[in-house]
Amino acid sequence: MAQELISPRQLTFLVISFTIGSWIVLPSGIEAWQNLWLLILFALGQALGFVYLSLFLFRRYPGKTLFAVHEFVYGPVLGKLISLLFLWFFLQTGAGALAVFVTLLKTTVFTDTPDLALLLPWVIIIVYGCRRGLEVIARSNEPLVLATVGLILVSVFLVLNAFKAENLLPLFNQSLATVFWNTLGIAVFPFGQNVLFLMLLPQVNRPQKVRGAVLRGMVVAGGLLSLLQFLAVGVLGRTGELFVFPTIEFYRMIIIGQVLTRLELIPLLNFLTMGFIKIMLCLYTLAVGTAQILELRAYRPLVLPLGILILVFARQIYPSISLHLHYIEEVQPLVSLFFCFFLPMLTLGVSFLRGGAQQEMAS
Amino acid sequence: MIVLIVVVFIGLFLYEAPGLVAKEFWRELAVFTLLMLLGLFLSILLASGVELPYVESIWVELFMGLRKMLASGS
Amino acid sequence: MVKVHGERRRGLTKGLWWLVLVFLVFTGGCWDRRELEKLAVVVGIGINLAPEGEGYEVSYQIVRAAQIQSPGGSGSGDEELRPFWILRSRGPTVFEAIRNATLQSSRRLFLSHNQVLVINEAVAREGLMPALDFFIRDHEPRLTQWLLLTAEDPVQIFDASAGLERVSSQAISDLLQHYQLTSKIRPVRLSDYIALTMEKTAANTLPRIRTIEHAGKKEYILDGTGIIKGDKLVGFLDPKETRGLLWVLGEVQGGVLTVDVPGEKGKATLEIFDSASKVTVQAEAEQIRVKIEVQMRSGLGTQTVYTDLSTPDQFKKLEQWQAEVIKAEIEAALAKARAYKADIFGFGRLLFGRDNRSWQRLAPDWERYFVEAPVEIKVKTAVEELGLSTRPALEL
Amino acid sequence: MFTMLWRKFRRAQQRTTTPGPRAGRDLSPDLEANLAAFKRELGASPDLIIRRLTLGPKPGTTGALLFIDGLVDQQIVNRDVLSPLLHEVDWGKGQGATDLLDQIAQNVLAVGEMQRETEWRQVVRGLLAGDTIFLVDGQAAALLLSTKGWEKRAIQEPEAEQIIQGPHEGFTENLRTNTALLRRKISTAGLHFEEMKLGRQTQTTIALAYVKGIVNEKLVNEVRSRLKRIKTDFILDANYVHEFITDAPFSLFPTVAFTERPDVVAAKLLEGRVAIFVDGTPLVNTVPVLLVEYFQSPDDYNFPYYYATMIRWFRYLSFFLAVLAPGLFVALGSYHQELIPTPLMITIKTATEGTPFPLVIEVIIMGLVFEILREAGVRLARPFGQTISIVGALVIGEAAVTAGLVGAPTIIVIALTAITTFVVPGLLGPGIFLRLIYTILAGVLGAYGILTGVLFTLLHLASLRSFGVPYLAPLAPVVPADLKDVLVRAPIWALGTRPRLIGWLQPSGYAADQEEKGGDRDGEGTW
Repeated sequence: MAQELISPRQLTFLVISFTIGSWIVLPSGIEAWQNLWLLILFALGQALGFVYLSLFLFRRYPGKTLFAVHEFVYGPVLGKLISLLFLWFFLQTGAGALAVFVTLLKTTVFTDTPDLALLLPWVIIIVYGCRRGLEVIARSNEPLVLATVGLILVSVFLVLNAFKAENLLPLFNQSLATVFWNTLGIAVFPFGQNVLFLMLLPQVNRPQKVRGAVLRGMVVAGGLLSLLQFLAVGVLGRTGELFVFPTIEFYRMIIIGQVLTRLELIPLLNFLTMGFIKIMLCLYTLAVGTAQILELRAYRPLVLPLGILILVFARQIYPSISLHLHYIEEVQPLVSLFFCFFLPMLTLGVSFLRGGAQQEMAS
Repeated sequence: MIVLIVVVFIGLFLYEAPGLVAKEFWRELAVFTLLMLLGLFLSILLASGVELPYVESIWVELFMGLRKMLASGS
Repeated sequence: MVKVHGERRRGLTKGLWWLVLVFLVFTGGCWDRRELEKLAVVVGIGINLAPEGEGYEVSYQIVRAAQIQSPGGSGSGDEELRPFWILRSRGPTVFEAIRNATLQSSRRLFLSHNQVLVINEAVAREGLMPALDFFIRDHEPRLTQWLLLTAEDPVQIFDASAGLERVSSQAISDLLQHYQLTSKIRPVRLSDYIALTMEKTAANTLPRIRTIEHAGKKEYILDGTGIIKGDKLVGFLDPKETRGLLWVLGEVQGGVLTVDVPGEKGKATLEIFDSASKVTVQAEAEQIRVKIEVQMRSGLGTQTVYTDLSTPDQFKKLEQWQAEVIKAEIEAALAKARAYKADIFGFGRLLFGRDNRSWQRLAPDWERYFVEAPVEIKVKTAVEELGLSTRPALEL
Repeated sequence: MFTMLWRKFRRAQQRTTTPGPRAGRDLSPDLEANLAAFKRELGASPDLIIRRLTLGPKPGTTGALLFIDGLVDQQIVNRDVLSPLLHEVDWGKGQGATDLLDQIAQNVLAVGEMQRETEWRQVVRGLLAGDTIFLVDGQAAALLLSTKGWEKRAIQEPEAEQIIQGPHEGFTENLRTNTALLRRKISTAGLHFEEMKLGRQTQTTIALAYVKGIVNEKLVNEVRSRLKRIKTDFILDANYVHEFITDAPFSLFPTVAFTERPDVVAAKLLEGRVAIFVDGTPLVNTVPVLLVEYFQSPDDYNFPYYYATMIRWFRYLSFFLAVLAPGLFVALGSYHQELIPTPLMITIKTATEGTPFPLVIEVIIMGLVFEILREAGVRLARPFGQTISIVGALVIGEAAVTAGLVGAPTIIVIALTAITTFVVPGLLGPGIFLRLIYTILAGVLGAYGILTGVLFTLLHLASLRSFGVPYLAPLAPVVPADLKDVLVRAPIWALGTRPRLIGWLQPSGYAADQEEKGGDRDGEGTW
């Protein structure tokens, strides 16, 4: 497999779009809607801790992917089994994101179009992109991230006349349990998923800058999400709780001089690109990971069939949007917690316990 | 519909496989074929209207059951 | 060299494959396409109760694009030449009624450009949300459309002369947006209505519209405000009381105010430049205490007395008089609100934001606290300008 | 297939019809045999002039001058070759010379550049390239006298790349003129040319130009090796070379740029690029090329920076409109009508009321009509061309609207597209093609279709490299330092550094002896 290298800056950008990814249209933690923008910041702090710890794995085994580390730490058989679990997680994440976007399109714009017609073109370009490799993903990601950041910053000005600071109050009226649960949910769902990058870090050309790059990306992504949420609350007030896609919804409230109205299609398309990168990263990692577990020389041939699997999964992952929302609220934090925090920490712990010999092997 | 799916899959297979054969990537070919067959199988099931279980509802039921158990236990 | 050629040829076939694949996907298409010329663009929707049986009667004002640039406007006789078409349909729910309209309309109704929702008061008395839910849930209607109440059949409103405009819904929408020229009406968007409805303690207001007969032609006029408490219409404010409400909300950004000049048979009209309000709600053990501070700037617009009102002394007096008028308006509105036990001023919302704990405690019995609350009103006004003349031409 | 057969056939023919002094062999000592061989080889071409002479101290020694009429400067031949040979020979001089040919070469001929050749092929090649061949009986060698001189076009302003301010000279079809034009711009010894002949039949001279010390040697090697791999019969234009050496032969986007302007080539060479001159065409290829280069015009650097920046943004906007306007129009008009402000929407609806076709079809048909008109206008003689465009546009457009076949907004959009397309002439081809694709996609899936298409294009562009440099640089990967000439056109004094992925060997444009800062390259531009 030819090593494709990306720069730390590109890694940061990838982290940004991966984190923003699908959360931006289907936020978790609606329960705490009014304070969500604050919870995002708390969750960001929490997640920075998680990821910081997880990155110790990369420090300990530089140049090794997560799966290679698993085999080191747990031995080949158990290691591969755990890696397989992660593959499932990546598949689920990718398919989930795809499902989110198809649902979004289906409920907001293309109500009569069959799922497949929306899924198929998307999957085709995702497969095409993945076959071109990580470098291409990273490069095409850069303008997309800049566009999204630009859009979010521009929205600050667009919503100025619809923004009511009164809507932000009260700051804390939720019970501690709600706050805690939703903070955790956000910490593991958009932020914790960055555990995926443990598979890609060896492909960064300056390993010593990796940690800073990942953390910086998370901070920027967290800041953007928080800002967007802040605006959404200020514009929608408590109405936001009503909507399935509040961050898109608040763009519908923009009215500037009778001309700029009904703008939601623009953020919708823009946020789609973030999800696009996210799904592409999932598929890429899935292919590379499978190739690694099965000790193949090339991941490219796997992209196509795995893309088809993602497509099938995306159709078969949620029976209905209501169950989807339910899942996000109740189950997803636990699943993500298992994969994004528990397993990496376990690996780190075991590797410390098994100690010296491993390190020698690694070095 | 099923015929169309099979044709598309065969097309995709023919698109990818010759390259692998030329490079003598046998292992890759095997995995590729396997995954393609899996995809084909699932697609045909979907197309023929067989009710497949929804992935996340399994999790939801599992976890909700767990939560309920915990709630009733405590 | 041969190898390069081989690779290129493979590249070509691969490229072709991609192209074929992409086009295969896209040739199936066009599910959601609706041609612009095949749409029935609805600009106004009226909701009324069905005359007999259950459900709603929904009426629509649909733009007739071919006629929009030719003569023959609103209210003029020939039905075919009018730039709009009025349609009614019935159904057990609003959604079904709207779908049923396609039994009569050759084109699909397109709701995204709807400007106004005119709701009959009978519907409002039974509760608005059942009728409005569709407009929130469906992806087509905008949340920014205006809500209006009317005692009449909404069709009467659509039917009325649009004055300078071609289509009355468009005209009403413009009318509402210029509310600050009088500040005697409070325009409410669908999103505003939802937001206030979600506040448990708050009550909504909706502007009213009615038709008047003028020289044999029907025209419409915005007139007063309906008070919606708990999603149901309970009473009305007249224009003056409406402005009393707007003073408290700080939404008076214009309009005029006429004061009596004591001791003389005459009045002075002042033009309002802007106003600001500050409301503080303090929760105590068993009651709330409300303090309303209104600041307002105005200029002398006209006078009907022969005394020079533009001297500094008179200005001072004017300020005092207009402060009294404002206070009276607020008190009138407050009295009405108390009578209906409807917190249209959003005192509860303020407490909710500033002192959430007390709100939690008081909310269940908010009506009582609201009615009993002592309200302190402070008005500070300034008369700043006198127009282009320094004094009346004739002084007596 | 047919061409392949034809080529084989021709090759076979060549093999049988090339007799001695046998191809690939040396000249014969016998003058008559040589002359006969020339006649055989070139056929009875009337433009082959053979002038026999009697020479020398020993009367009776015959010689011959051969040249192709039209390829040589008759004046040089007459004055500096023929007349010394016939009149002013002092046969006593030059005793040191080994033979008669040498003697003549050293003492008689007043020609600057000459060469002694014995190999038949080389002699013929020289003859066909405009040299005069001097043969002497009894010697199996020839003198190739450089007497090249033919009718050439004067240096003019390039028609396809007009500018308002700045130099107005353009390259011509003559390679020497072109290299000289470049030398006049870059007066450093570092400007190197490498020449090679390509094309079996045409023997076209290709010159590689670069500035040593600025250019990356690896780039030069890569270009050289790609040029050497070209196997073809003929090269008539720069595009022949382009299509052979391009990185992505099937891509819509060109990865080799060409220009007719010496100032542009000079600027690009000084940024570390390589230029490829092709004899016989005023177009010069430069590699590597970035997408953003197509949005730069020489005028950008001749106008004040703020104006240039503004104009450049207009260019971006124009390209955006040229590619996306019809697609967006279709998407808005038949999918997302809620996005159009209500009054505008009603106006558009009024204008399109009653048109029989879906918007997509309307737009595609009118687009095609426009393209055909444009093509007709380009091909015809200029006065006709203008008439065609005006009549076509006016009559067809007006009539279509009046007849209610097409809505007026469609005509407006197509007209807008037509104008904006020409703002970025370098991307005309991809622009038109993508526009069509996006329009179809918009017709099928609205804005989502366009988004899919745009993302596909983006991925494709991101995967392109031009001679190792990412095509989208400095936008992807972002090279902040280089954005000074992309997002804005910074004042000239602030444009000091070369593009990092190309001219990184010597990043500073001013201090050539400055310390090299090569290593820090973000892992991109790996060769």
